[in-house]
Amino acid sequence: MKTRLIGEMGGYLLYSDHLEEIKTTKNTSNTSQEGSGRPVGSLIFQYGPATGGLIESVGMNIETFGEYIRTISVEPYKMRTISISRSIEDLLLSVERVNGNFAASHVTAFLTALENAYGVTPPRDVILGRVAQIELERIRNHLLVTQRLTEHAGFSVPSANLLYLVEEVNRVIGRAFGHRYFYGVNTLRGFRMDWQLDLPTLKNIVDEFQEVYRGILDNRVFIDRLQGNGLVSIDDSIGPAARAAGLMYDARLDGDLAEVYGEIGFNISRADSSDAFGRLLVRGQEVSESLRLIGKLNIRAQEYEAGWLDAWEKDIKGFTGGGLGRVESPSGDLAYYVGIHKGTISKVLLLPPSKVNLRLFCSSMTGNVFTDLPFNWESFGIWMSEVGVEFV
Amino acid sequence: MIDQMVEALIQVLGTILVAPLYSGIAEKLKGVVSLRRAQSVLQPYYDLFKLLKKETVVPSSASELFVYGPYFTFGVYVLISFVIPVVYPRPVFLTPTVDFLGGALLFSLVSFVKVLSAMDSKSNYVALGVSRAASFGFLAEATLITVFFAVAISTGTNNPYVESAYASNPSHYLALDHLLATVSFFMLWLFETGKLPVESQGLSEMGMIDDSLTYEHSGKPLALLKWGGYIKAYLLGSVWLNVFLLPWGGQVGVLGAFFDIGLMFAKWMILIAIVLVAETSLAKLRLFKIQDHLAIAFVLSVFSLLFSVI
Amino acid sequence: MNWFLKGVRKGVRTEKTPSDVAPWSTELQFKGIEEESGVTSESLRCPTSAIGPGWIAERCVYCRRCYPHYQPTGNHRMGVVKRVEKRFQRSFYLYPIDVGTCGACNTELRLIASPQHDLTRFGIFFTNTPRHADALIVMGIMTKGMREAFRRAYEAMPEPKLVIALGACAISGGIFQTEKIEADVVIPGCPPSPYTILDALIRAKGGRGW
Amino acid sequence: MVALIVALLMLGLSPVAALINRRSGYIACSAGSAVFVYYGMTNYSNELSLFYVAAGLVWLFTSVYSLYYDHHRWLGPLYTSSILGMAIALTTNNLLVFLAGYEIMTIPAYVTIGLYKKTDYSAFVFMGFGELSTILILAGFLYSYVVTGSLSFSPLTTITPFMIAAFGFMVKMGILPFMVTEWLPIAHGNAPSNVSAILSASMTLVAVYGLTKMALLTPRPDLFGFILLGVGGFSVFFGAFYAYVSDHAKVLLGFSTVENNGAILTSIGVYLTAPTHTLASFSLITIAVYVLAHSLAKTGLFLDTGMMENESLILPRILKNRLSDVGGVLLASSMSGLLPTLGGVATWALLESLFMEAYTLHSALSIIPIVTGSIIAMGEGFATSTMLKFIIFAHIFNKRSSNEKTRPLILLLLGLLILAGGSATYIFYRPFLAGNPALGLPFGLIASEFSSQAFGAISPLYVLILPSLIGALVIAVFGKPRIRRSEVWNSGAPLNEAYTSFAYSNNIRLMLGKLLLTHIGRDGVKVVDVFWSLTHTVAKLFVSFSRHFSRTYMNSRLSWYVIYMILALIVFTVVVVA
Repeated sequence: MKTRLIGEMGGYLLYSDHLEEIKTTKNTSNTSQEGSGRPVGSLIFQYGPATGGLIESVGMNIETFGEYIRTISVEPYKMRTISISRSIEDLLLSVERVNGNFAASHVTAFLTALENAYGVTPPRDVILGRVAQIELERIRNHLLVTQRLTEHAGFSVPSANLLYLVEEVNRVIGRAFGHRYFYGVNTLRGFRMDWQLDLPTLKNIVDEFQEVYRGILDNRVFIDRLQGNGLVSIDDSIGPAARAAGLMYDARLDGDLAEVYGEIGFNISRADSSDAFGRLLVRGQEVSESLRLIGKLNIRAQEYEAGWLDAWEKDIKGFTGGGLGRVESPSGDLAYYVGIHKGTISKVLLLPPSKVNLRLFCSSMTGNVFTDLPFNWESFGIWMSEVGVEFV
Repeated sequence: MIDQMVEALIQVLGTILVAPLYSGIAEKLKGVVSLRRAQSVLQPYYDLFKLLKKETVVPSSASELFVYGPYFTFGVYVLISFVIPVVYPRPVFLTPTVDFLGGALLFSLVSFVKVLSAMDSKSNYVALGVSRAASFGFLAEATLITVFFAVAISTGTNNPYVESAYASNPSHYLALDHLLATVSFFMLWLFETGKLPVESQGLSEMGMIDDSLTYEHSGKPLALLKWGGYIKAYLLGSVWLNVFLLPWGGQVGVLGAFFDIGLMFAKWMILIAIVLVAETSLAKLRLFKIQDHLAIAFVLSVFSLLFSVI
Repeated sequence: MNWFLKGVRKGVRTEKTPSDVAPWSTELQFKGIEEESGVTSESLRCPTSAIGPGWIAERCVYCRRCYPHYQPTGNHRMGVVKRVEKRFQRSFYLYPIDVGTCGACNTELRLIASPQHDLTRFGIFFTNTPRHADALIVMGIMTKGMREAFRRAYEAMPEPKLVIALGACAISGGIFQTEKIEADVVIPGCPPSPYTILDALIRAKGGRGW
Repeated sequence: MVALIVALLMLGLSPVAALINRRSGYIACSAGSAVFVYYGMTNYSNELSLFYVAAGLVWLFTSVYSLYYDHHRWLGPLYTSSILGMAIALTTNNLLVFLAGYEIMTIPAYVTIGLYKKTDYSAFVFMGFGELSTILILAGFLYSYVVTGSLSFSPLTTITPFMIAAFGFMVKMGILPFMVTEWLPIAHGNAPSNVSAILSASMTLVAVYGLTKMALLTPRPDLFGFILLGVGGFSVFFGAFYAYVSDHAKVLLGFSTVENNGAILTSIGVYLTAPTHTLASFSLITIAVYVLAHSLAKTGLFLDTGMMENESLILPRILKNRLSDVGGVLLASSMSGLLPTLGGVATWALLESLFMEAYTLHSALSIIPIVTGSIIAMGEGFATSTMLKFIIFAHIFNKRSSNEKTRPLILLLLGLLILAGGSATYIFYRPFLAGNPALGLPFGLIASEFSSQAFGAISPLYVLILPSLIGALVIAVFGKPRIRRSEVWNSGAPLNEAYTSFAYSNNIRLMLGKLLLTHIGRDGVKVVDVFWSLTHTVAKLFVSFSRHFSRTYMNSRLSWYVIYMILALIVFTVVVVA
C-alpha cells in the first residue's frame, strides 16, 4: 500500500507510515472555495454556535445568495485547552474527555504513543481489550450517525428505533465496563471490566439494526436526500469517507493495532459512491464487521495488573524521546504524538479524524443547499469536541 | 336568528376549543407507533396554557406588528370558522361573510400577516423559512383556489354548504372530478399543515419552513400562533372531510349541532389514521421536490376542474 | 406503510421503572474498613478533590481511583433542585447549550428521548429556540467562545425560566478545574446517566422524580 | 360639465405655471386633479366614470407628493403636460382628440426619460413601442372611421377596429410579450418616482380606458375576447413571476403593473365573451374596480420608492417612518389581492367571473377560462410573495429613521383609502348587492351572479371589522402580553449580515431554473428574462439604426434629434386638436 497523507498535527504532517515536519506553511483552513469576491445579493449566513439541529456547538459561516451554498467556513466555538503539566494519570483522564464518544479510541492512541515512545509492548490481552472497546464505540457511533440521518429526514419510526438501539449499546457497555463512555476504564496498567461482555444482547442489537438499516435503504425519499449530497474528492479523505469512495484505506490495516486486526481476520468494508449515501453504506457494513470482531476477541471480565510499566517507572527520570500512536476511530484516522523530555511529557500532538473530516465537509458543501447541510454534516460523524482541543 | 347564533357559537367554540385536541391525539399516536409511551393527548392545551402565562420577549427593533399580528391572524381564523362547514352542515350566523373563494383569500391574508409579523423580528432564520414558504406559495395558493372551485363549478355556486350537500349524493361523490379534487386537497392539506413528506417538526433550523414563522415569538403571541395553527389544520381538515371525503351525517338544529361535534370527532379519527400512516411511513422530501408534490396537487385540481365541465 | 406496521408490531418500549443503570454514573458511598475521615482526596489521589468529608457528587468524574473505599450504590437520583417551577409541571421545553463539552453529556441528554426513557411522556420536550424554552440546559466547561452565546441564550428566554447545569464540567469545572456555572438545578455525573437527568428534570418542574 | 371645464383649464394652466414656478404648477395640477375627481364622482354615468376618479386620485396624490419631491427644473412642466394629455384623452369623445391627448401624454415621458437617461436604448425602446402603440391605435381608429363614417367613438358592427386598436393599447399596457415597455424606461431611464407613478399607474390606465371604451362599442359576445382572456392570464403569471425575481424596486413594481394589466385584460376578455348579460355587467364593474385598485396602490408604492436612497432592494436605504410603514403594508396587501382591501375585492371578482363563465359555458370552451383562472391563481400566489418581498425589504429590513411627516402621510392616506375602498365597492357593485338578515348580514354583501341566482358572495365591510374585533376580544380575554425587549436570536452570535432580497427569491431561481435559464457562475446567480432578451436584440437593432440615421442625415447630436422629433409631434397634435 502506498503512503498517504492523513493530515496535519501541530507543525507536522502525518503520513500513513511516518511523521514529517512541515517546511512550508500552507493554508489548511476549513473553508471551501468558489470564485472570488462576494457576488451581489449574497450574505454570510451565520449558523450556530448554539443550534437545535446539531448535537454540539459549532459555528458555520455560510456564504450564500439564498439557499445555495457558495462557501462555508466552520469555526469551533468551544476551544478547550488541556494542560500537559500534570501527572500522566490525570492527563489520561483529560484525554478520555477530548471526545467522549470516541474515548476508547483516544485513550488507545494516546497510550500506544506513550508505549511506542518507551518501546514497550503491553500484554496481548490488554490490546485485545482496547480493540474490543474501539469496536464497541464504532457500533455505537455508526448507529448514532444513522439515527441522526433518519431524524433529519423526519423518519420517525426508524429514528426512534435506532435511538433505542444506541441506548441499548450504551447499556451493554455500561454493564460490562461500569461506564457507558469508557471513562475510568483504561489505565496505564490495563483496563477494568466489571462484567462479562453481553455478546448475545449485542448480537440482537446488531440484528435489529440490520433490519432497520435495510428498511431505510428501501425508502426512495430517504436515499434521495443522501445520494449526490456531499461528494468528496478521494485523495485526501479518510475513514468511512475514503472507504465509501472505494479506497482500501483503513488504519486497522496499517495502524498500530494492524497486527491484532490481521490475526483476528479483519475485512475492510467499502462502497462505490463518495457521497453521504456511500458513507452510510460503509457504516452499515462496519457495524456487522465490528460485531464479528468483538465476538472473536473473547475478552474476559477481569482487570489486568500489567508488569510492563515497571521498566518505565524505573528510569522515568532520565528518559527523553517521543512516540506516535495511530488507530482507526469510528470516523477515521486518529493519531497522537507524545514527546517526553527528561521523564515529563513535553509535547502532545493530536490529529483527530474530525479535523480532516471537517475539511472534507467544507469542500463538499459548495453547490449544496441549506436543507441538505445537516445530512452531509452527520454523514461524516464529526465531533467538534476533538477539533477544539489544544494541549499546552 | 337566535338558533343560528347558538349553532354558530357551537361551531366556532367547537372549532377553537377542540382543534388542539386533534393535534394532541395525532402526536400521541405518532409517538406510540414510534415505540414510545409519548405525551398526553392534552399536551397542546398544557402548552398553550403555559405560554399564555409566560413573558413575551420582543426583538429590540420589532414593532407592534410583531406582538399584535398574531392576535389579528387568530381573529381571521375565528372568522373563517364561521364561514365554512367545519361542524354544522347548514349556514350559521355570519356564514355569508365570504364564499369559498373568499375563504381562500382569507387564508392568504393570514399568511401575509403572519409572514410580516415574523419578519418584523429581522431574524435571518425567519427569513430563511419565509423565503422557502414564499417560493412554494404560488402553487399552494393556486391549488387552494382551484380546488375550492372544482366543486363550485360542478354545483354552480360558490357556497361551501351547498357543495357539501351536493357531494353527499353518491353519483356526484364518485364522479372523477370529485375524486381528483379530494386527492389534490389532501396533498395540499399535508403541505399547509407542515406534515410529511413536506415538512417535519424536527429540531433542525436548516430544514424549517412553517416553523420559522414562530421561531422568534414567545409568550402569548406564540400561544396564539400555535393555537391558530391548530385551528387552521382543523379548518382545512374539516373542509376536506365534510366537503370531499365524508360529506355525510351532519345533523341540524341546536341539539344536532352538539351531535355534530361528536360526529366531527369520529370523522377526524379517520383523517388522523390516514395521516398517521403517512407520517410514520414517509420521509421528508428534498427541498426542491416539494414543488413536485405541490405541482401534482395543482395539476390534479386543474384536471378536476376540467372534468367537471366537460 | 411498511414503517407504520413495523412500528405497531414492535410496540411501546418505554420503561415503567428505572432499570439497568451503569454503576459508575450513580452515587458513591464509603465501603472501606477504616474510618471515612482517614481517607482524603489526597490519599486516594482524587483528581478533582471530590472526597472529604464524604463524597461530593458535584466534583466526581468517576475515575475509580477511590475504589474500593468508595463504591457505587446504584442510586441515580443525585440531581439537586434549588428552585422548583410548578408552572412547568405539564409543559417543559428545554433548550440545550453546549459551552464546552466532550460530547458525552450531549449524547446522554439526547438519549432521554430514546424510547426507553421517553421524556415526552412527562411533558418534557426539546426546542430549537430559546424563545420557546422554559429551561436552559448548560453543559461543559465555560469556554471563551461560548460565554457570549450562553449569555445571549439566557437573555433570549422569556420569564419564568430555569438554568440547569448538566455534568461535572458545568457544575464544578470537572477534570478541567475551570469555573462553575451558577444554576437553579444541578445534575452531577460525568456524564450523568439519562435516569439522573430525567429525575432531576421531573423534580425541577414539581414532580416526584423518576 | 362646469367641473370638467374648470378641471381641464386648471390642468392646462399647470404646465405654464410650472414653467414659471414649479410649486405653483404642482398646486394648480393638484387642484385640477381634485376637481377632476369631483367631476368623476358627480357625473357617474357608467363604469368609465370610475376611470376619471382613479386617474384624478393618482394625479392628486402624485402632485401633492411632488411638492416635496421634485428637484429638476424641467420635470414640473413635463409632468403636468403629461397629465393634461391624459385628461384630454380620458374626457374626449373624438377619436383624433383622444389620439392627440394620448400623444401629449406620452411625449413628455420620452423627454423625461431622455433627461434622466443612463442608457441610450431605454428612451428609444420606450419611444419605439410608444409610437408602435400609437400607429396601431390610429389604424384601429381609421378603420372605425371607415366603418361608421364618424370621427367620434360610436357603436361598431364589426370587431376589427377594436382588434387592431387592442394590440396598440396592449403594447402600452406592457402586456406579454411587450413587458419590456413597462419596466425598462422606468428602470434604465431611472425616471424620478413621481414620473414612474404616472408612467406605470395612470398612463396604462389611459390605455385600459381606451380599450374598455372600444370594447363597450363592439358587438358582444365575441370569440376574440378569449384571446385577450388567455393573453391576460399569461401576463398575470409572467408579470408576477418576473416581479418576484427582480431586485430593483421599480422594476419589481413595473412587472407588477404588467401583472395587474394582465388581470384587467382578462376581465375585458370575460366581458367580451360572457354568455349572459349579468356576467358581462359584473365583469365590466370588475374592470373598473381593478383599475381603481391598481392605480391607487401602484401610485402609492412608486411614491414609496421616492423615499429610498437606493432603488435596489438588496441594499435599500429607506426613510423609516411609522406612517409610511403602515401605508406601505396596506398598499402591498391590496396589490397582493387580499381582502378586505380594494385589490382583494377586485381579485375575488375577477376569479369569480372566470369560474362563472366556465360554469355557464359548460362546454369545451370552458377550458379557456378554467386554465386562465388557474394560471391567474398561480400569479396571485407570486404576487403575494412579491409584495411581501417589496414591503419586507423596503420597510422592515435595513432602514433609517426620519422625522419627515408629509410624504409618509400621503402614503398612509393612500393606504387607508385602499383599505376603506374595499368596502366602498358596494357603490360600484350596486346591481349585485345582497343581504341575509337571518344570518346576521342585513346588508353589505356583494354577490357574484351570472343569472338571477348568486354564485358566491363576499362582504368586505365585515371582513374589515370582524378579525380586528375578534383580535381585540382575545386581548380582553387573555390580557395584554408582558413585553421585554431583547436582541434578535441568531443562534448565539450577533447578527452581522441581514438576509437580502436577492436571497429571498433565490429559491425560485433555483427551482424554476428551466424557465429562468438560471446560471450559477463564479460571480453569482444570473437569470435571463426570455422576453427581455428577445426585445433587447430588437432594441439594439433599433438603436443602431437610429444612430446611423441620425449621423447620416442629422449630423448633429442625438439628443437634438430626439427633441426635434418631440417638438414635431407636439406641433402635429396641437394642429389636430385645433
